Amino acid sequence: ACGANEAQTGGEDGASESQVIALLLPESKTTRYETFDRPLFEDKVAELCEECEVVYYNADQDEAKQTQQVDAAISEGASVIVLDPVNGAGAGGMVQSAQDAGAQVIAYDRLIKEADYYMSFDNETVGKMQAEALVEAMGDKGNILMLNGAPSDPNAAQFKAGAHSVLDESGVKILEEYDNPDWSPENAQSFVTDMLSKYDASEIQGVYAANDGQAGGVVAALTGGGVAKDALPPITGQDAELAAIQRILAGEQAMTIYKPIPIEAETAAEVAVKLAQGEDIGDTSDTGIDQTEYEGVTSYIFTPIVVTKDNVKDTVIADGFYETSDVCTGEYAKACEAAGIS
Amino acid sequence: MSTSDTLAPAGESVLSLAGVTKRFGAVQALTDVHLEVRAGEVVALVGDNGAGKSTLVKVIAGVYTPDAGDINFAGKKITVSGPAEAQSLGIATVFQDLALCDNLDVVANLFLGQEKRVGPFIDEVAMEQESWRLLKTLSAKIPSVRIPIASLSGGQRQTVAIARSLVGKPKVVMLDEPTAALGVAQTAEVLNLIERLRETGLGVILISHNMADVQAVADRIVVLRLGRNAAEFKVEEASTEDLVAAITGASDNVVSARAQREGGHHG
Amino acid sequence: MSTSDTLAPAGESVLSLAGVTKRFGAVQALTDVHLEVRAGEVVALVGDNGAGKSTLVKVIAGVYTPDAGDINFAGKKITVSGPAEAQSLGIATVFQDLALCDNLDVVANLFLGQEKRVGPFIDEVAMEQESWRLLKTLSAKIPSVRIPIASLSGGQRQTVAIARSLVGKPKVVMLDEPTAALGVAQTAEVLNLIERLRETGLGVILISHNMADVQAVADRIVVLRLGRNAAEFKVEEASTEDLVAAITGASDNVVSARAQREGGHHG
Amino acid sequence: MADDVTQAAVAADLADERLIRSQGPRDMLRTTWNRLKSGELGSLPVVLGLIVIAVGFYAAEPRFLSSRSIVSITQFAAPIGIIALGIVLVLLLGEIDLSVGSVSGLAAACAAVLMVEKGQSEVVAILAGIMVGVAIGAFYAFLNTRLGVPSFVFSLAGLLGFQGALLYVLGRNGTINLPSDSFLVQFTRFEFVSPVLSYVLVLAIVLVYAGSQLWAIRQRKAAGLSAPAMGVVLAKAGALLVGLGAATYYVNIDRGWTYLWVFFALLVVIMDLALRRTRWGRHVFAVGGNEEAARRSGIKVDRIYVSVFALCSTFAALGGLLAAGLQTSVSQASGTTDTNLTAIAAAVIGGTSLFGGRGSAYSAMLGIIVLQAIQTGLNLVGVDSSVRFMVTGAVLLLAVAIDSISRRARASSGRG
Amino acid sequence: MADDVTQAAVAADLADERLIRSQGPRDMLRTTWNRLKSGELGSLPVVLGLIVIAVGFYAAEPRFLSSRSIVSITQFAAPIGIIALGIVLVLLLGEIDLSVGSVSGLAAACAAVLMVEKGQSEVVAILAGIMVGVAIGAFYAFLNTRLGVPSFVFSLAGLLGFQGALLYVLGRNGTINLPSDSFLVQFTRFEFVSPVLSYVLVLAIVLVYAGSQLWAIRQRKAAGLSAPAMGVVLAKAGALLVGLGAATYYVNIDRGWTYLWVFFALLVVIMDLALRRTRWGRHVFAVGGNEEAARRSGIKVDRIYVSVFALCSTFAALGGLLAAGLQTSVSQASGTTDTNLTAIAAAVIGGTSLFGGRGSAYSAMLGIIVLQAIQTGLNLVGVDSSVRFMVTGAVLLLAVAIDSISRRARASSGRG
Ligand SMILES: Nc1ncnc2c1ncn2[C@@H]1O[C@H](COP(=O)(O)OP(=O)(O)OP(=O)(O)O)[C@@H](O)[C@H]1O
Ligand SMILES: Nc1ncnc2c1ncn2[C@@H]1O[C@H](COP(=O)(O)OP(=O)(O)OP(=O)(O)O)[C@@H](O)[C@H]1O
Ligand SMILES: [Mg+2]
Ligand SMILES: [Mg+2]
Repeated sequence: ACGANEAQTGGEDGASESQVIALLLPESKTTRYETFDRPLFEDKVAELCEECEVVYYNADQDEAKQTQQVDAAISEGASVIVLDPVNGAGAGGMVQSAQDAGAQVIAYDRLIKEADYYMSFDNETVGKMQAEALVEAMGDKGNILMLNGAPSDPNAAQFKAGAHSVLDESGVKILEEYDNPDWSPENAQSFVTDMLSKYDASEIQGVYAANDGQAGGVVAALTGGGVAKDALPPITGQDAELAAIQRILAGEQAMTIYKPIPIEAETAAEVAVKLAQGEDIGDTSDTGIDQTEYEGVTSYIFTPIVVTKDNVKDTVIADGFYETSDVCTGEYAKACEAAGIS
Repeated sequence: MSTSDTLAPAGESVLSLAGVTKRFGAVQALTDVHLEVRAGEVVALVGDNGAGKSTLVKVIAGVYTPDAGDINFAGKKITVSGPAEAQSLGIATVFQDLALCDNLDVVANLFLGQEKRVGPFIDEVAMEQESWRLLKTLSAKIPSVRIPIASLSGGQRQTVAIARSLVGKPKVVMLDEPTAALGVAQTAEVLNLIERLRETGLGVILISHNMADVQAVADRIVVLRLGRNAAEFKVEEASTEDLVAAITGASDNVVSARAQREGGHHG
Repeated sequence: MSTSDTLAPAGESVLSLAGVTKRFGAVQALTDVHLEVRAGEVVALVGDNGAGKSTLVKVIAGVYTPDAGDINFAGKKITVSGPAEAQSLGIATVFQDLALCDNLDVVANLFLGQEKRVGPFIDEVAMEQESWRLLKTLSAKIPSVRIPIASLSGGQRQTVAIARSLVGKPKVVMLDEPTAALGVAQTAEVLNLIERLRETGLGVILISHNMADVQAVADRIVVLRLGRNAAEFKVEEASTEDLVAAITGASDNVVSARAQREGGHHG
Repeated sequence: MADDVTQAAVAADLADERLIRSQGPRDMLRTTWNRLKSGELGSLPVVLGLIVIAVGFYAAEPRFLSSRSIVSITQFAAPIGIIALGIVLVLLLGEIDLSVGSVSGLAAACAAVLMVEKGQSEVVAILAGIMVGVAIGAFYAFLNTRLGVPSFVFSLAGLLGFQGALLYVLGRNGTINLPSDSFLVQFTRFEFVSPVLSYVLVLAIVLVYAGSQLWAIRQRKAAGLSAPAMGVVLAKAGALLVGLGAATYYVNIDRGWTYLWVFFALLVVIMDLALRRTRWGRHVFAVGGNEEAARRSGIKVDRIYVSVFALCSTFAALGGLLAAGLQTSVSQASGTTDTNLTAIAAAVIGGTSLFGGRGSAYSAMLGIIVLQAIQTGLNLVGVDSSVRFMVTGAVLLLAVAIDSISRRARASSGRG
Repeated sequence: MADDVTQAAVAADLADERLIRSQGPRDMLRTTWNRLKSGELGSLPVVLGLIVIAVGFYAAEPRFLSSRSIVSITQFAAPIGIIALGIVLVLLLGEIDLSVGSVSGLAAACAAVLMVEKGQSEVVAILAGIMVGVAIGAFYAFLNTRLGVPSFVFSLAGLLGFQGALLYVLGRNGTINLPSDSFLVQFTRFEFVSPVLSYVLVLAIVLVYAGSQLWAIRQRKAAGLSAPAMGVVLAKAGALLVGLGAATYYVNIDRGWTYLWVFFALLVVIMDLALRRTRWGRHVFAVGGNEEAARRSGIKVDRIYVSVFALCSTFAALGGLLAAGLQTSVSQASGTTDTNLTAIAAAVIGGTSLFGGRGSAYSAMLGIIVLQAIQTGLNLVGVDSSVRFMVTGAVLLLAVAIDSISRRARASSGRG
């Protein structure tokens, strides 16, 4: 195995300057990670540091796999590990392995209390913003169905907690609550369809759906249950999926949560490069985010944006998150026009 | 037809059945069957295909539970709840459908359920040695005892099944068509074996379609027809023609017709 | 030992093998075997257990590919790549290990691969009717043809397997111990059947351990021993003692010993 | 012989004197009871399990048995039911296909991309989706018959590989919404059989059933074989008429039968006919029961494998397309989650053996109804997710345990 | 007779003249080659597949074969390997257990709650976790042997039910972190065999192997049976010494063998001995090969089922505890994701048949190493998820296809 063990004794080909930064993302079922986070992060690192190498891993929503990937990153000689944990609460062990091997850990997008740095849109805040938007759209009264994420996904619990903190205080009544076993649109659809056997469609004045996938299932169920497309109750979402943006334009979904990923990815890249090169990271990042303290971790907290029909143009389109041509296909062309997108 | 009481030779009754009945779905396989075997006696059970012989054997061996009827073993009424119990009573059986484990080798099959051990482990060497000895007494032509049973010829498999019944210390041995697939030499060995078993005082139930073999070794011949007792003979009293007539239920049957034709042909 | 040329009766050679060799792992099952069958001839293949008879049959039937050797069928050299091809050539086989589908009923097994049809559908009624006819010619004692094969007795299964070979129009029929599990009446029917097959000009290969049956229907007897041709007899020339000696490879064997003892005993 | 005289009067297949004859309704009932006890009544016990489930959920939430709820159970059961139909086929051969979920997702994704992003017509897109299934099945068959790779392994590889292909095909945008006026969406979601047509259909089914039975009786009598009594056949047809009619009346209170369900039912009936009444089907059972015996009978075993694997993947693709229509979109999660397990479980719960040679097309339908009913019931009752998982497991066990215990009751060599 | 003279000189098991004898190394090689061709060499082809995988990934990324990477492959393979060991047992009976993932998660959760929230000692917690496995296995055995529920069904119910129980046990807090000084965490993550001890172990293993072989030779000779030549045994022992020694040297470049892996290897060896050399193991194979024959041989079949299901669930629980230690936490997702499929796949890829009666304890080890190597390799190469899934599928297929093709080559009745 000639060459196999070289990484452990230093860099490659004698270029001892080379720095390895590891990026570990949690899953591939949601588009954002491989479509946005990874390329944005890699591009930014390349821009800031020529001799830096990014190694990338995706854990496919499997904690055990991620544990092992941290180990692999260490064997690749990573000095900074940017870790978006499958389960932030249980990621302490991974952080410790990394720190024992002399690497610094940036908790990316999801909090790890043991990490050196943390940067994210806060999950509970996301849940709150969804709930607030829903309550507002319903005029603080009426009945809703609540569809949460997978009970086996710890992040889902945080969204759920955030949303409850608002909903429970409001005038909105939760008719039924459902923890979707795997976030899947199918389950969301069959749940809501079954609810339509239990309640009349008119009794449902709003739906909290934790993410856009489920929102799609909810829309399909309601329209399949005889609710006209223009009479749909407000439905929430999260992730700003393309399909959700289209639904928002068409008036089928009330809102989604857009996390401007560029700022998050680029801040992470900046901090990672500085750490790798042993530079000082300062109080404010070059991307303009102030350092704060969150749960005892040095943090950069970004504000998520609520996307509704009114601000699609100024958010996802303006940021180049989606091209107009992606959004305004076929039957959505008219809606685009109405929203002033062309 | 005469009752078994008048026919039975000397020796204790080790096994006796009365009124045994068994049905499978819409088929009445056994109706009110009785049978008795004494120590040191070879009882041949004959009958046409589907007469119920194997079913009877399986009832005795605990494979099937009879729908009705009594089984007495060594004078006591028993209910055989499973093959393990029949074996522990001392009933060894060679089934017609052999019942060997195709994935195991010859040695493992021979000693299945009665493995020799040293400490917690199986004593392979002792078992292999004993296997060769057992197979040799039956003139088995098996090239290796370390190949899976699946790759043996029909007769080789049957020899293994017969050898199995000699492992352990049975009181009654039931052989369901043991010589069907055997070569001439092996058949002769099995007939010798049956005679040896009788001499050591065991009760033997032999099922066979070969009247010559039956007449050669049996003491008493019980005929089943369509699931019922049809006749019973002492071997000295039974001619081949009588037996065939009792089995087929008619004295002018295809067998006698053939015999006549052959006789005319060759004779 | 004499070559087949001098022995063969009149009739075209339908099947001839030369130099057939087959090994399984460390066991040499067949070594340089030759065999010839002519139209209207019954060739008996005899030999001890494990002599290689069934292996030879399976080679001809396309189940095994021989390691060496030629097979000629109706004068042409052929390579049988699988059982389907052997069947389409006109070779029908009753295997010793029967090869029936336990989950299918009697009718389905009888016509497997040769189902009668009306339009796209199987003609169950015609097949059932024909089944009863076939089974009756063999004196089968099968209560219902609509039960799965698994619940038949050994002899009933064998009867079904034999009846199968009569479906279709074969040129050569190979019967591997067809009467092993059969009752006396059914055995007689099968021997009659073999004679009928010969009369219609088919070549028949019969494997059996029953010398009386062999001598009753065969024209020629080929003896295999330990995977090699050991001897060949015209049936008129062969005494039972000669046959047994050729099979076991010794004239003072357990069979003759038993015969002597019996003779002494009874006679 | 005396026997011959009676034999002439008795049908050929009832001549054996060991047969316990059943004449008259009393005997019929007894025979049926005996068959039930001996585990020969196939799916009846699972139906009993289903009834227990229905009663239980009805007690907890009466709307479980509402017309609307039953319509949506059937509607949502259909796409995975179609996938389960393919699974039944591979299980009959004693093989397995773990990749039906991924294949269904991939087929739907291909169709959606062609239709929405590449601007192809819907017909082309649907055909392409189905062709994906056919091609995958053919590839599987090649791996199995030529290279001898076990089906567990290649379908496991397919499960992963085609999930990757799904992600690749969907590309960076992820979810694709199907146009709401597309045929797939309309057919799966909004097409209901009109009341009049539905009653006509019921009548037609009953007539075809009765007709074919009566024809069979005539044939059998003509061939000198026993035949069921005319009265029995008519009674069965009557029961069918009442059963189907009542169900139709009940679902017509809501929107009526969906065409999606009718399509699924039609596929089940066709596959049932193909399996029980054609040569191909007979050979599938033969290969599944004893492959070597089938080969020696001259059956081209490889062809059976090819056809079965191809059909299974094709059904998977078809099910995936319909699921996408029902959901109006295709996403990275399409077909990946529980689809495999649900489809296999449906086939097994319906009574198809994992070991080959035993099962029926109806098992796919029965099994998926059981699973869908449990899910709907739990949705309506509305419990915590931990309780939901536990209850799903318990109810599933209950549904099948009734079946098992009834089979168990047969006095035989034990586990048989 | 002439035969008898020679027979006295030849061992009893080599007397048959049809046996092709192999004496001398030349014959040995030829015999080995023949056995390889006829598919009798068990796991060798999968090992070849593993080598192909290793070479491939090494070419793409040399660090794949680095000492560190190999240490972590073995470390992470161990917990699921232990679960796969239980799966091997149920597969040997021709049964299946789909619930090992849920059981492993539940056991870990119970232990974690007892330890962290209820303040019990670690020993109590671990024992309780293992008891959860034992209890579940006993319950399964009851369902199977008394009620006759098929294992596919009850383990599917268990898959769902015990996942619910996991959620219930963890309660609303979800993730529980294990104390980093706990034995489980320390043992699974930080305990490495010291270099000296590791060489001592290697030597001990080789000596035990050679000793037992030589003893067997003596026994066989004494019994008049053939025995392998002394030289061959010594050569094999030498090869073992060199192989193990070299591997040990190589992993010692990094941290050395983990105790976790050594523990797994020990379990595999114990199970292998239990399966091949004890009565119980013989009976497991017998029941898996032909249950009816086993029953008729007087084997208490039910007891075999009870022991196997109990062992399988116990191994699952044990694997779950170790996985939790390695991960330092238990969460709602513990054991839920791919655990079941990975464990079953490992057993099957390693060469254990899904249909019972064929397999070995080593297949769990071999299979999990193949799977873990593929995963690590792809981690190191670092590609998009879509590519990663596709490559995983392809590599898996490749690894097993080599095996299949080699078996295929045996000239026999076709698919045999
Ligand atoms: N498990 C079963 N299920 C249904 N029917 C069965 C079963 N076992 C046997 N039978 C039926 O019972 C009858 C008697 O079968 P049995 O095997 O006892 O016959 P046998 O006398 O041994 O015949 P043979 O001489 O052919 O071996 C047959 O008609 C057979 O079809
Ligand atoms: N598939 C196989 N694998 C390995 N060995 C085999 C296989 N088939 C047959 N053999 C061996 O080949 C030899 C010949 O077997 P074959 O079945 O041809 O014997 P046979 O003459 O038919 O014997 P019988 O009279 O007992 O039926 C036997 O020693 C057997 O062990
Ligand atoms: Mg019998
Ligand atoms: Mg043979």
